[in-house]
Amino acid sequence: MALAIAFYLLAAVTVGAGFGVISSRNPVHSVLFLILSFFSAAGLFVTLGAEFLAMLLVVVYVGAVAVLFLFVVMMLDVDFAALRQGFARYMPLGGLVAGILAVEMIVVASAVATEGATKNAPMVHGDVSNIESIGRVLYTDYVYFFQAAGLVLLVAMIGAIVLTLRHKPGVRRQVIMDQVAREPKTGMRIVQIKSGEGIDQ
Amino acid sequence: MTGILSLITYSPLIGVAAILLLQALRPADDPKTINAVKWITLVTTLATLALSVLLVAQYDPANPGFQFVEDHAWFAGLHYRMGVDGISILFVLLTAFLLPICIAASWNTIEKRVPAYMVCFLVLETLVIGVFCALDLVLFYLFFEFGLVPMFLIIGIWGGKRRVYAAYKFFLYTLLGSVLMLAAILFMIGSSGTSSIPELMTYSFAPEVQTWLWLAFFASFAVKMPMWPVHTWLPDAHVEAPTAGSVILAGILLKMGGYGFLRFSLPMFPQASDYFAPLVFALSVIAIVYTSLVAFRQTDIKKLIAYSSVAHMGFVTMGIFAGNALGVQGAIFQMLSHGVISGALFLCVGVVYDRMHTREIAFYGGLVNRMPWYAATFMLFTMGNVGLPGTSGFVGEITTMVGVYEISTWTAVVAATGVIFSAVYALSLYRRVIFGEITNPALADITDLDWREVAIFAPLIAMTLYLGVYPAAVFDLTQASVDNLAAVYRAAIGG
Amino acid sequence: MILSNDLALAVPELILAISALGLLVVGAFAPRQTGALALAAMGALALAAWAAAVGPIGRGFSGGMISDQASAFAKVAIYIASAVAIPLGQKWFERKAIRNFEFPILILLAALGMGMMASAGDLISLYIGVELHSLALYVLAAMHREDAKASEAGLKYFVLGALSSGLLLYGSSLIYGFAGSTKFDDIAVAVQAGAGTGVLFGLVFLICGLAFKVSAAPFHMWTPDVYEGAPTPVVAFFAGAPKLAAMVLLARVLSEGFAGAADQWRQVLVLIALLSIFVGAFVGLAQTNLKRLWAYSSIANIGYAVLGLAAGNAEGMQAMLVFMVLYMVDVTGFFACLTALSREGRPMETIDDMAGLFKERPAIALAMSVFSLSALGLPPFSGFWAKFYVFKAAINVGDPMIQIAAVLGLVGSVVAAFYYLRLIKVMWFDPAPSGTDAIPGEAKAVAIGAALFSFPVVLGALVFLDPLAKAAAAAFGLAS
Amino acid sequence: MSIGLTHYLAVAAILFTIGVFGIFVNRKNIIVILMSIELILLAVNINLVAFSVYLHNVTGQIFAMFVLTVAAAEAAVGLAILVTFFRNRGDIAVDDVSVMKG
Repeated sequence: MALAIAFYLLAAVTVGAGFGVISSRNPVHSVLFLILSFFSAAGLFVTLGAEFLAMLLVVVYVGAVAVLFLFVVMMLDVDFAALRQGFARYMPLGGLVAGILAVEMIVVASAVATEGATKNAPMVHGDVSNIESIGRVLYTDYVYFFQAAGLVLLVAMIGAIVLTLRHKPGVRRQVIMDQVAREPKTGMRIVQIKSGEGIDQ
Repeated sequence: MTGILSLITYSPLIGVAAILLLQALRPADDPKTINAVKWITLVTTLATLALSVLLVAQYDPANPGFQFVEDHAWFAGLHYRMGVDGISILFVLLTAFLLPICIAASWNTIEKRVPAYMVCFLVLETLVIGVFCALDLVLFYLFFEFGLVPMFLIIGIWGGKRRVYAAYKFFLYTLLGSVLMLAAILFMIGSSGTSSIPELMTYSFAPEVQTWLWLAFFASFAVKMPMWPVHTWLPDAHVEAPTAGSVILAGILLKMGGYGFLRFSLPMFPQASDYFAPLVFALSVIAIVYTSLVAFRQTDIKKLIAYSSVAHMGFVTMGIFAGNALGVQGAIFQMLSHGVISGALFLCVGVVYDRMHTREIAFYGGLVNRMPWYAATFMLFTMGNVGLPGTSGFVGEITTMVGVYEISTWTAVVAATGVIFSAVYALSLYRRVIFGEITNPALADITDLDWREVAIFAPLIAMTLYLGVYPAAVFDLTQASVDNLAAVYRAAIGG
Repeated sequence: MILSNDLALAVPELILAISALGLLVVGAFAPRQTGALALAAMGALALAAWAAAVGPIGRGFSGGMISDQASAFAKVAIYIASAVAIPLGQKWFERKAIRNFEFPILILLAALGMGMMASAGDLISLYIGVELHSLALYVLAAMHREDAKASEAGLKYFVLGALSSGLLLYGSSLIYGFAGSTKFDDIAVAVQAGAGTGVLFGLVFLICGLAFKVSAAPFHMWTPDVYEGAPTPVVAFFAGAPKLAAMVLLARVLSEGFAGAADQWRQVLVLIALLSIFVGAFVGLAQTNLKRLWAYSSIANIGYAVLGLAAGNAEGMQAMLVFMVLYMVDVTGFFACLTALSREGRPMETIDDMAGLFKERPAIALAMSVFSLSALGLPPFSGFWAKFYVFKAAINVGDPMIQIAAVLGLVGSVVAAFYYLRLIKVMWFDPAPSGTDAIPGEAKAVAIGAALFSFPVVLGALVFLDPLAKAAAAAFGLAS
Repeated sequence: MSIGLTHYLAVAAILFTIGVFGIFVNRKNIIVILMSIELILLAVNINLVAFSVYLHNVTGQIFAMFVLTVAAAEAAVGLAILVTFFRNRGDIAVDDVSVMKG
């Protein structure tokens, strides 16, 4: 019973916050709703017994992705009200279509649940912990994907740098190599100054 | 002698290579280079002609099958197969015969982009000869379809005022017809497991399948012929094309349709051909009568001759689908004769067009006073077009009609009235252009044929008369193959 | 699990991954050596192509990776296309005074992702392969970052691409839920036992996601805008190789995972194919920008490839493979021509810009004509042979639905003929306004090489390509 | 009142629909579109984890981890492209993706 209450509460918050993401006027609010949605989805994962994924969701999404969004929203100086012009116009019909679509999707998903391999299997927790079972296969059976996922992150990193990094001209940077390699011979120049003439530079 | 067909087919490409090399080595716009390009082209086409004559000399008329066969495995089960029989060999010769004439006819009239023009003609020659020699469905389609491109360029670059419209119309009409043929070809390869034309000639498709295949091939060849009502691209193409382009178009490209009917429709889909023969007869008769009437009302000389081509092609389709030896013989003869005569007529138009730059019939009149030799030449070909005994036109029409008469009396009778119509429009054209007094002051100092034009017309005149008085030259070559074709066809439809 | 066996299968991927990482380090320290880096990347791709061609056959990483004739065929083609894209793009960016050493590295990683797609044996490797190459492509599309059009193109590409991966993933999750496994083999077993609506729904989502990637209608909306905005050499790259990879992937999912539901997915594919052919043909008529025109042309051409897939037998798969390779050469060549052309520093992009090109740049004009005629499917150019294979497969499949679709497709190709002819007409018939700029060597080399391949080399090349594609198609394990 | 697999799938389906819907109603606001895509991926993750638990098969959770990883990468690239776009235009409004633009 407690589980049911938890489920309905978390599910309601997840869906409600999801709707908040797409409907709020201020994108900062959208981001906050997104965080809320992810947080309660993490709660749903806990009710399922997937604690590790729940933690990961919070760490990766709330910790990284949502903050990135927040950062960009704050950084870009955009008149967001103007961007929402089409919203009211699309809302009624779009809402109707979306409602029908959602019902259909639920029907389909429940069809998979009933006709697929799961066939009303009861919920049980194994004797190994969730994180251990994941770890066991992740680094053995799925090592290929694991490495490839690393490359995906590398591409994202290269991409973000290529697209946004700008070297401002005229900024003097610290070159540590040059500093370390500096010796008295190269670091000092002894200049004989004739009296009364000064130096050029 | 194996390999001679490939040699003939690709020999024009040697000329192309020489032209490209010359272009790369010498300044392109230099008149000397241009002149050299023309000579290279002429020599190449003459060499091809010599090879074709050699081919005909080596051909064994008693053998109804394919000769000089080449067969090399290619990919995906396709083969590179070439060969000629009595039906195709004369078309090879006709092509090789007309090409040097076309080149000579364009000698001074083409001023811009001469090398590209010559390359187009040489490539076209390769492709047309390839069509007649190919013994593999896909190879045939390659040559058949690619022929569109050089012709598209010839009309589109060197044509008249509305050349772009005409070029588009030509290309798209023909393309639409031939994609349906492609579908049929693919189906035939899939269901019979071979793409060899000789093998497919003995393969029998189920009758209901034949119907669809026949229609698909018909769509392509009827446009190419062209048959009424899909002929409308032809007058536009002729009017806009340069003179040599018209000669090629009327003299050779139209024959690809008739050749296709003979090569594919009759032997491969005999039941369907028999089933659809009344339809073809009806369309042919309409073509003969209707387009003759339309031709009569034209004010443009070239358009008039173009419509007369459609009418003459009506005889060809009629003869082919009569399906007996006489009809087919007549159709082949008619195609050859029309190739020579209509080509010559377009050249006649070209002669006055080059001088006056108009093709309006009303502009001319009384040319006989200034151009007696031209008048005589034009007279001969007009007579040939009408089908006067002694010219090749007569032999073709009479043989066809006798052949058709055996199968369908009414068709032959109505077609015979078409001959009368053709006499009316052709002679009226001749009268309006040649006879009478010169009323148009612009014609006051028009000159007669020069030696180059005489040289162009001489072989055409000779050919028209030779075939007119000695048709056996053709019939002897085609006899065995045509008899065989007709016999197989008759046996297949149970008649 | 014997790791060394698995690693032997992944040698091409390892070569690419290691060289990408190595070059990144080298580039970080010597960012000015773009030429050497590009050469090294091309070398790595060539090496990987060789390794893929001669590599062992089998399944590794507990079924996640399949190395067979099909994947080898696709990988060799993809790696070669990627190698060609490097000099085209590198020089182009240099001419725009953008020197970034990351370009060849991103191409390497994209090629790696496409290779993963070609040998995916699991929904997870499918997804990661798709994402790896897509992310690299999004970045490449927006890489000309001072150009507003390029970044807009990148953004649109990204948004619709991300949406499509979302669809793909949702479908994957349903399939996983149904089959209880993400491996294609296990899915095949579950589907054989009976496929209900749920899993078919998942499959449709998956097909939609991949249809986005290959720009098949009705998921083609991004294509014209992205082609128009993205840097031309990048378009030359992503109009070819990624589509081949996605098509091979689609073929693999359908033939290995869902062979049991062939009747259902064939209907979906026929619909997609016909829509693509007609959208590509009709909407293309209204285009004036060459890049948009070729976007629609590519939509139509993908329709033909999908039609080959819809035939659903080994012959159809072979047709699709031959089609994609021949089309890839065509499209690369065409966009190489476009990168080559500019007037007074302004790129020539509209059809009217091409006026009189034959007179000024006969070689490029001839090459572009060859590509156009080839895309139109006129014999004897490579495009004809591509369509020849597809229609032969579709007509012989014996299913009236597909036969009718094939005939309709042929008619659609006649409609498309209008716009290819218009291009040729403008190049050959119209007078030239003013001179064009000098043509960069690498673009010219690629253009002429591709044109020569389209005709006449293709006549000989098919002799070798045909049996290779046949073996590759046989690897999908469908009846012929 | 026991909570079964279907309940979780229903939540995922609703979230997925909200995500798709969000993309179509916020056509000009790219940031919200990116967030909608994140919602779609979240829906996928709920599906995967729920299936995984009910199947006693850890693959689904692994898949979800990869989805998470890739989603983070995708967000980074998407926002980077958005930033370049903003720098060029000074705005983030994108013209509607045109279907028939000439």
